[in-house]
Amino acid sequence: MDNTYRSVIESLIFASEEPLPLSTIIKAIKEVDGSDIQINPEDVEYSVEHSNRLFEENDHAFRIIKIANGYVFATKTEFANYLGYLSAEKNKRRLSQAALETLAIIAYKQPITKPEIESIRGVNSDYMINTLLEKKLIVIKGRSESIGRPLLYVTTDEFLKYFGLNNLTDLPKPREIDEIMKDTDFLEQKRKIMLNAIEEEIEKETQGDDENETE
Amino acid sequence: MDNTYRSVIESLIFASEEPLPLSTIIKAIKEVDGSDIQINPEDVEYSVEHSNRLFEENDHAFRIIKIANGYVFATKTEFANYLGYLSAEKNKRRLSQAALETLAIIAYKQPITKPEIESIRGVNSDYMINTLLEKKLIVIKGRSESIGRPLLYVTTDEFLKYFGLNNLTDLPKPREIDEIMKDTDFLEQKRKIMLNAIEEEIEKETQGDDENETE
Amino acid sequence: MSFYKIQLDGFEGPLDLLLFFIKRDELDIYDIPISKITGDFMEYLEIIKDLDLEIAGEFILMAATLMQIKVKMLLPKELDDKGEEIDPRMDLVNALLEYKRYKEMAEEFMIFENSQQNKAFRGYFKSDLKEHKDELGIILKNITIYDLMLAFKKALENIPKETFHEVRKINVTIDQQIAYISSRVRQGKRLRFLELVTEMKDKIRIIVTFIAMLEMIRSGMIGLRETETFNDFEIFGVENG
Repeated sequence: MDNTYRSVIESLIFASEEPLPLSTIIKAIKEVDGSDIQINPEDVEYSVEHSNRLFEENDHAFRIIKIANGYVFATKTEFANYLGYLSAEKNKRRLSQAALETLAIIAYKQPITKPEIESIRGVNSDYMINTLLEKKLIVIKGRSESIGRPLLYVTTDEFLKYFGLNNLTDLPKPREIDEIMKDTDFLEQKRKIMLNAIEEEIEKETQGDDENETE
Repeated sequence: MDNTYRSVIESLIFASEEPLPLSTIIKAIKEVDGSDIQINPEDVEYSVEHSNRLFEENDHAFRIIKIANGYVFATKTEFANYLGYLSAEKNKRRLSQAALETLAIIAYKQPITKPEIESIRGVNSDYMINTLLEKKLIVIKGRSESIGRPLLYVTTDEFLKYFGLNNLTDLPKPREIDEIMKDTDFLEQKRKIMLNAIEEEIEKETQGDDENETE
Repeated sequence: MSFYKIQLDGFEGPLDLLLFFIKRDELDIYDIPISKITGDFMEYLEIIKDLDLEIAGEFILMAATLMQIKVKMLLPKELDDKGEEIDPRMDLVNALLEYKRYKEMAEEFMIFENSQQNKAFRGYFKSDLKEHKDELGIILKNITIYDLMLAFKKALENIPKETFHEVRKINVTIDQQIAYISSRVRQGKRLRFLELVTEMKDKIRIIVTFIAMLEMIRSGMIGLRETETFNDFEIFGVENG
């Protein structure tokens, strides 16, 4: 195998979203450069070793390793404590869809009680409300006058700050939501049909011209 | 700064899924080695340059590039056709002409309202705005003070990442109107240049194949 | 033929269509022959209007603008502060240039997009960072107002069916509006276009009425006369039309 494939193999392992099997590497290369390219498993193994030798010699932070399903790039373990700083950030999970939904209802319907939230969502929302309270995205503000005098929830300044809003009136209104999200796929399709018709017409016209010229 | 930090910096950038801001690199190092460690932005920049030089010298498949205000590892463009095999359909997703047009207006005029966008494009732009919001290339940021207080739109870091820009000042300058007036064929020329570039690339590829064979 | 195919690739809206005419006929953008371009434009409007009213609306608006400019070109020119004549085409020219400017930048963006899509980022990270599920570590990462809006919209859509959205269907057809205009014209009074449309509340009704009017002009049922007001014109019936 030509040595030029070393960097091709590196690029494939680097970009793959899954551990990359040796067989896939060979398939990818043959797909692009033709099936008569001479490249066998030993070539790939040798090439990976070569890359690793260069990484070692030049004190780079990573290696290619082979795990169960194939090759992956991995940072050397000696940097684990530096990477811990990144892990901490990464481990903070995204607000779940359920929490987001609860937050959205509170944002648009505030002040709102738990029974009201639950009547919209159709499910018990204790956990979600607690999560949002903990994250200081919502806060309790008094009690409703309705039976049982349930607690009222409103969003916080923290909430506004996160979404870059000056105040609650800056939130998009349901009317504006509908406007942006209306079934525009349909509209767009019609636009395309129309533009195609224009194109055809122009082509027809041009063809007409040509015919006239040859007459 | 001690040269040993070069591989630490590499490890941080290599392990980060998002472009890593210079400030986070310094924070992570000080977190582990103490805040009295002498390391400044120039040190990090120099270190990244040094790594890139080594990647170049040893024909590795990737470089550290600066986009969306951070550092990230990325493959060199020449491997695109091999990588296409790994994610065939992912590579083909491009923005439509209309989406690019709308995005360009938002990028240069931000913060901008929907009525302003529509007055420049001359067409309803709900669908395009929705598409761009969905792709997180733009985001709603407050409201304009003009009549009706329409929502304001701005571009995101995802936008920078999508186009490989480090920050908004990297955007090419739009031409002045009187300049456009002078050569109405500008667009045509642009298109030709682009087509030529693509053709050249194809030729290069074909030649590349030939060279490999003769080597 | 393929030449035109390329030209129209990614063609968008009435401004784009005008730019196309300007380019095709090598017109001077600062001295657009407004009669000719209006004629060309109206031809295409004919194709469009059968296809879709909502989209045609944008083109009709442009047609109205073009006709307005055409009329103004025939009248004594207005003067600006310095006493110089105002070219009625000026606003349109500026709009075209402004649009063209961003269309160019869209091309630049495409080049960036192209080169960026030829690069790949690292795909597999599980080999580096340990993941522990930390319930308290929830953050609002990468969540935008759009996601919030979407969540709210979905929540409302999924409410056990108690609320209803009122959907109002606007029943208006070109034929109806033709009949309506005919009846108004037959009443014999001077009928002005603005007067006709100001009583209409929905944009779509105005657009349909406008198309109906164009249709009637084409088939010779009515004619148009200029009025003292620049933006308006008078509709009159044509005998035996």
